[in-house]
Amino acid sequence: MTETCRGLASGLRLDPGLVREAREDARAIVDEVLAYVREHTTTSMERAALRLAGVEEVDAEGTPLVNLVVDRLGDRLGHGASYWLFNAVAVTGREPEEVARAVAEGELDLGRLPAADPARVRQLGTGAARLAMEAIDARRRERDVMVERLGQSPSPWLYVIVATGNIYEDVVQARSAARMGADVIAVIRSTGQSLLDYVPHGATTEGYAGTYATQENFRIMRRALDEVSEELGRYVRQVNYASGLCMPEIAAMGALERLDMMLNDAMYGILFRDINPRRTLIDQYLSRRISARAGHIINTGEDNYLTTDDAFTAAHTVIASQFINEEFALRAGLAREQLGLGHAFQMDPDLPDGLLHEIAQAALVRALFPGCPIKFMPPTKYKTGNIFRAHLQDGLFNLVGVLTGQGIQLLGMPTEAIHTPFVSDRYLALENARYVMNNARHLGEEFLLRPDGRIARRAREVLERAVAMLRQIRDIGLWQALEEGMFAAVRRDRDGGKGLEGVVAREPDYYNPFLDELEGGRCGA
Amino acid sequence: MTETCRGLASGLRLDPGLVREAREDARAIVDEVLAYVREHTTTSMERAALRLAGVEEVDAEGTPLVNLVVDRLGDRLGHGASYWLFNAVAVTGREPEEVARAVAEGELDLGRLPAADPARVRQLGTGAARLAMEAIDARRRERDVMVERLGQSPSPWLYVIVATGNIYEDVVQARSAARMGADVIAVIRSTGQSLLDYVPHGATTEGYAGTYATQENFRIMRRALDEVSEELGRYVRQVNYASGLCMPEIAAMGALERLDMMLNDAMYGILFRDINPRRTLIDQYLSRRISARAGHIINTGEDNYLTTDDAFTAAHTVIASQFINEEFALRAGLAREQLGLGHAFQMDPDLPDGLLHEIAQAALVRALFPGCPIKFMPPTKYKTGNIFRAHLQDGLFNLVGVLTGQGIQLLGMPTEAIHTPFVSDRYLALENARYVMNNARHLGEEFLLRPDGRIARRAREVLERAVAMLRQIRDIGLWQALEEGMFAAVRRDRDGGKGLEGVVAREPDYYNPFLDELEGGRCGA
Amino acid sequence: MHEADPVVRPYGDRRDDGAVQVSFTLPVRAGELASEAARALMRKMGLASPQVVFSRDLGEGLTFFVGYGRCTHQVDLATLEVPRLQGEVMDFGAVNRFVRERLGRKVVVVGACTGTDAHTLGLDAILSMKGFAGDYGLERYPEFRVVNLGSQVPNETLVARAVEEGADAILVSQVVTMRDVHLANLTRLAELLEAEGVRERVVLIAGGPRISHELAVELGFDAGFGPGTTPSQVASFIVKELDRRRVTGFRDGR
Amino acid sequence: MHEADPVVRPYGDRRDDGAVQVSFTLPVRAGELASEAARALMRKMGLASPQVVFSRDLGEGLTFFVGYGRCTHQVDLATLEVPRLQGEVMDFGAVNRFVRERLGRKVVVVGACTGTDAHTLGLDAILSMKGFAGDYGLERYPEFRVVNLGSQVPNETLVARAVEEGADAILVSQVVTMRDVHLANLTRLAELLEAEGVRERVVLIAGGPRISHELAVELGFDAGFGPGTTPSQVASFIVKELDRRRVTGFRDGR
Ligand code: B12
Ligand code: B12
Ligand SMILES: Cc1ncc(COP(=O)(O)O)c(C=O)c1O
Ligand SMILES: Cc1ncc(COP(=O)(O)O)c(C=O)c1O
Repeated sequence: MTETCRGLASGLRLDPGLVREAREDARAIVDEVLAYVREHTTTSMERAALRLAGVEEVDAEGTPLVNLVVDRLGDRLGHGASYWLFNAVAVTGREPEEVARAVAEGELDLGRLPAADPARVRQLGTGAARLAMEAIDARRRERDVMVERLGQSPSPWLYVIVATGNIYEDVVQARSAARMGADVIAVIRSTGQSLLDYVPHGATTEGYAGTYATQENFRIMRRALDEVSEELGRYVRQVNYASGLCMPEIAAMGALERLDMMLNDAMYGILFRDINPRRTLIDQYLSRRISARAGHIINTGEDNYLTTDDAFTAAHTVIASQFINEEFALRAGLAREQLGLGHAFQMDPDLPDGLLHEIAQAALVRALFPGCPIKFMPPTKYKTGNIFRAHLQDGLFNLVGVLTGQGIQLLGMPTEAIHTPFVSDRYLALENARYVMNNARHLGEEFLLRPDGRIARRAREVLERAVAMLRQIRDIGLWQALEEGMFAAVRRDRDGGKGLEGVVAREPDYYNPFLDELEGGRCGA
Repeated sequence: MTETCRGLASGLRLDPGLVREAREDARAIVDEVLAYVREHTTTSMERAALRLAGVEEVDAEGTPLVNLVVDRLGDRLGHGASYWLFNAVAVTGREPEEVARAVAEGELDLGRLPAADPARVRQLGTGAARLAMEAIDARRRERDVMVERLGQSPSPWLYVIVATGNIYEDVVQARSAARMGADVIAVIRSTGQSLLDYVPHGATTEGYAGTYATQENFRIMRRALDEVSEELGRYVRQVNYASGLCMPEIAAMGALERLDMMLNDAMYGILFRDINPRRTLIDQYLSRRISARAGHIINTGEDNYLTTDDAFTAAHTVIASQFINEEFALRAGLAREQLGLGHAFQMDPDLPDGLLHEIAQAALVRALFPGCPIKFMPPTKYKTGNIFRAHLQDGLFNLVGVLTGQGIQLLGMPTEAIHTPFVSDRYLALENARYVMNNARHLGEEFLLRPDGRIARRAREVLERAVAMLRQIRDIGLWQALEEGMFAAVRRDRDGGKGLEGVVAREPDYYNPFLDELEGGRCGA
Repeated sequence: MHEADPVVRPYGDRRDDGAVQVSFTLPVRAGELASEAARALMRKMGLASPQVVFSRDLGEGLTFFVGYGRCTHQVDLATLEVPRLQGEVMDFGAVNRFVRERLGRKVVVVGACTGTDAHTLGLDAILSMKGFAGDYGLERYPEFRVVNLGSQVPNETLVARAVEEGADAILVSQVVTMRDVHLANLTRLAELLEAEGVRERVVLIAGGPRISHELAVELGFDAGFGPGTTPSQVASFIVKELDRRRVTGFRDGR
Repeated sequence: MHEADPVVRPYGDRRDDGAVQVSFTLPVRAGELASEAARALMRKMGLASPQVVFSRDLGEGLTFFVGYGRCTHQVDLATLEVPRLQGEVMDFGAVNRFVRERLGRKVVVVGACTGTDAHTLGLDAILSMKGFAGDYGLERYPEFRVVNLGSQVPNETLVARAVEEGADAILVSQVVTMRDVHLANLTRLAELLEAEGVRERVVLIAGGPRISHELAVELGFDAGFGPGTTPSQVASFIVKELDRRRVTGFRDGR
């Protein structure tokens, strides 16, 4: 991979000054947002803290206890749910989950309890946070050991989705996919889950075009993939989605259940789910802190821009956004090896020399973010019900993936325009990728790009436009950029969208021992 | 195309000394064969002469008059059927076709007629030959005018086969294909025709996995393609097969009916139809003389070697054979622009870096034969009933075709392993080619090959082995090489196979005004 | 071709050869039994000489098949009922003229992607300024007022808003169809409008890649628009339907 | 999976969802009528909720369709009869030992690609030294004598030669199947052997990519071998069949 990207990338002749400028602008843009983030919390951030404290259950109606506790706290949330929880633990001597259940049953009112000795509360909080960290660290070590013992595929890793809506059927499909060569299995979420302001509970069998992300579902799939990993002698990775109104909670669940990757984009929820920008930008920070600790590879969502905007004319918006996502990620403590920055193969198949443009973009992303795995998304927008041509589009996509040395290849499906994948579609997709990549494994090492060619010129032009865009965003700020529709051709008001009511200013005595542990004193600096 | 091949080919760093050596060896090999050819004729060569003299009909049983005449001549054939024919014309004053019919009906015995004034016979023969040349030249001009007026596609031309067995159904499929983008339509012959020692007559509707090559079928298809060419404003080419026991006759028919390409290989009939080597090597010479005059592009059949032998280990046999076919062709008066030398994309799809080897071979062929259109044949051998993967194999094939600047791309079919193409298979194949080639049109200009890379090294190695093989053939002679199974892993004895009985030594007074006109004094020199 | 003979059969490489390709997965491990099961299924589908040309074990006791056979069924075109939407599509200029001349007031349309569906591109293609395939969207029509509620709109919200805006037409997009969620969702909307007593007052339209006019009508809609729909087709339908109702007195007016 | 329930239906992304993909061409110009015809045909095939997901006019009044539907048919595995060739395949060593110990003489086989078929690779895979997929061909078996007549052999020639060589087994390859030419050809061979009175004296075997054991038996052959056949499978069958005939006295011997 390194040789490959050196090969093609060196021919691009990118201006290092421009790249430096891009990173400086991204830093300034993110600085402004993080200043805001540091002064606020959200309902989901607090619920995540409670989850890390061990509160996982639901009440009789199926409402998660963490939601009930946070809702009851109302105005008091600005002090941090952890403060109220550990105060109650200190006062009642009960475990966090018992406290939460008592609150849910109306038996306990956290705000009315006497204030315990602050040092005692902090001691309990810190103790719980350290336990949580240990649990996360243990899962991370578990992964390291398994990978070491079983090994893993060379990149690009083959990533497929399962989306039956039924976790047990998902397991069948995931095992079949793994046997046919999949390295990474993502369980797509049911439509609508990202707008739920709580995380559903238990094993679920009734999602639409996806399966609910629940902690129990995570466990069921983890167990199945571990079994099949052992059987195959190759570690098979599990993915879920930390976007939507519950970003930090799902990241926490993913950390506790040893998921390996999380979809996690700083702006996806804003742009594609119309979630309030403030809410999302606060939530993404904690969720990434958790993923950083858990050793998740995060996948960003710039690929989605090209479903609403045009891949040729909006190519630079992907690059600009990647610089921003990168900066947000680094500031949340993620290492470069954890950054699966997303982009996609979405040029109009009728575009003359479209493949050259795809290669230009893929090589550019590879060149700009060395050390990051990079997640390459397949053609979807221009797929039709012509499953034969669709299979071919995926073939060229796979070729570009291996040619340019992408890290994670999300496989396209011949039936993309028709339905969520059948088990046989996944077989065809995996066969496609294995065939093309095996056949072209070292192709990237064979060629030198002509520095004056169409590919190199296109890549340089896209970079220039991305840098100009970042400069502009730096001037007006990210909030304003979102309002002006600079990403994905979608406009989002900083005070519009869903979930703003969940944003709460932190009080001066805001207490969150989990965040403290995760930040280790380096608060997004 | 030129730019492209210069691009990739220059990186191959071929040794010009080796290439020169290859051509010298090919010349020596062909010299020996042509010395033999010049001393012999064949039944089919004589029948072709009669056809050029205007004898096209059949008797009541459907036996072509040319066969009846030649058969009746028996031993006398060594003087040339033309001598006997024009002697009869001189004596009886009848037209050639009437003479032939009279012979067929037993009414006339050519050998028993009085000998007319030799000058008169020659005058009649030369006159008839000149008329034939004019007819051929007129068809050639017709083509030139249509191409000039209607235009044609840039290379690679998209070439598809029709093979319904019924010429009228073939027409439907050919027109459909032309509308969907085909540049070249080949009507595949029925199984078995190549071993018939006569050419069937009239419109036919009952072939198996192909349609009989008859002069009437040629006309029917020509008319249909001319119509659709006018409609589309693009000249659509017609192809048939001049292999088998009737090579020169079919070439003559193709010349008279304005076919644009003829499959015509010096050795295909020997290797793949077990036709006697002497017979084939004589027949190919006249057939090529005719195609040279008619402006046919000939397509050689080295691609077939890779169906019986392995594409990786036998790659050099293709190159060696191309040098021989080239030399035979040039010596028969064909121009380089008429040489569609054949090769194929037939590596095992499971071969790691197989695509690199395909590129190496395709670039090598392009580099060795500049100015020749080059016909690239699709994967067939490793196709299975998995029509989805098959479509993808064709996609990579199309990519290599456009990347390396091939001239004529015979499109693969998703159902290659199942049946001769359905009308919808042809649609998918054409869509595949148009999509891939449009998307990658200028890809070949973007890259410089690394001279120390796998592709360049492989190409040089194949060339070295081809040159070594030619050297060996030069030493032992082509007859012996065929006996040792040096091509396609098939052994053929110079005195074995079908059709040897049709080989006749030319008498010192051998007379063939058609050959004379075609050679214009340059007899294979 | 069918002008001659209204009875048609599949055509592979020759008229009426019946050639059909199928692929499917069966819950049987690959092998002779599985292939025979595949052939048996093809026979039940009416495919004579069924051939399994490819099979692949997918693990988990599942096998994928590709097959070909000769279909013994035929279709008589003369017996088919094809519900057609309308005769003629007017262009941008003609639609606006039609509204000015025959309706004499602005047409109000309210659109939404309902339920949990967040695929807005299809609806935007019809409603947004930019439109689709070079054809302007309804927002650009001077004689239309467009309210685009965007994605994941509950049916209740849509109905309330339509009433509030005095909508002449409601445009619903449904793209996610897994487990027929779109059918349930569209049916619910029609019922809700009925219950609110406003069904008759609006032109009710559904659209999406798996929506056909036939299906929409079956679900109680006035029209359905599938893949490749252009805004002017939709605009033409709306204004003609409004005119028809005006003339026939179908709609009680406001 | 079927151990539990012998009745199976297609599986798309869930047990028994019946998902089937089809493609075919109809002689109708593309349009609503054509798509409805395609759906009607799919309904006749027993596909519920038929969807045309793609259609393309191919010119000449033909339209290509890709469709999906939910198959309403099911197959009961318990009712399927799968003609099986034999229990167990012996390897090279075992076959030769078997011949030496139980037959006590060399086995003579004559093979050919008959009619106009020139596809020799399949037959060569079985007969030649090299064999197929790492499995030696019959020529390499010390206890076999192989006469390979190659391509385009008339049935008459094959029969004459088999008699002349005193063949124990005749091996015919048929690859070209267009218009069922292979069926006609194989049937003719069986009849010819019958007419010559030698049918009982030989083990008669057909092979090729579209040949199944079932089909071969139907045509009057003793066995048929399809794609992926290895030489040792064929050798095992021949020697066991010869032994069976010896024991049961089926073959009159020479
Ligand atoms: C773009 C896209 C997205 C974008 C949507 C962006 C946006 N703002 O719309 C993003 C990336 C966000 C997305 C997300 C998801 N998607 Co999506 N997506 C697509 C994709 C690639 C293209 C759809 C599209 O926009 N087509 C272009 C438009 C213009 O075409 P159209 O919708 O057919 O519209 C035309 C006509 O149908 C008609 N029309 C449409 N609506 C209306 C309405 C009216 C009133 C009228 C008159 C006409 C009309 O006119 C339009 C113009 O001609 C398809 C795959 C494909 N190639 O089709 C999958 C697809 C639709 N998505 C799918 C799924 C499952 C999802 C997710 C649910 C996955 C998940 N679990 O996370 C998510 C969540 C979305 C949600 N909650 O609904 C599935 C649906 C499967 C099914 N049949 O149920 C598909 C088919 C992909 C797949 N094979 O899995 N998706
Ligand atoms: C190689 C090949 C050729 C070569 C043949 C070289 C040779 N010496 O054999 C050449 C290039 C010469 C050729 C020519 C033609 N071919 Co061809 N060819 C193929 C190809 C690509 C592969 C076939 C093959 O060799 N497979 C490898 C062998 C090992 O597999 P197999 O035959 O299945 O054999 C195995 C089993 O079936 C079994 N088996 C086979 N025979 C026997 C016999 C016995 C006794 C036993 C026990 C077992 C057995 O064991 C074998 C090992 O497992 C196929 C397409 C494809 N991918 O399948 C087309 C294909 C077979 N050819 C086809 C056609 C039409 C032709 C032509 C007639 C075209 C034409 N009109 O010019 C010509 C003429 C040939 C003729 N007169 O028969 C069609 C047949 C269509 C049909 N179903 O009717 C095919 C399917 C291509 C297509 N889609 O059009 N062909
Ligand atoms: C970053 C990111 N998050 C989430 C999703 C999935 O959507 P949802 O959050 O609605 O489940 C996507 C889309 O593929 C994505 O790219
Ligand atoms: C040169 C050449 N001639 C002829 C043929 C066709 O075979 P036949 O001559 O048997 O029709 C081929 C095969 O594709 C070929 O390559």
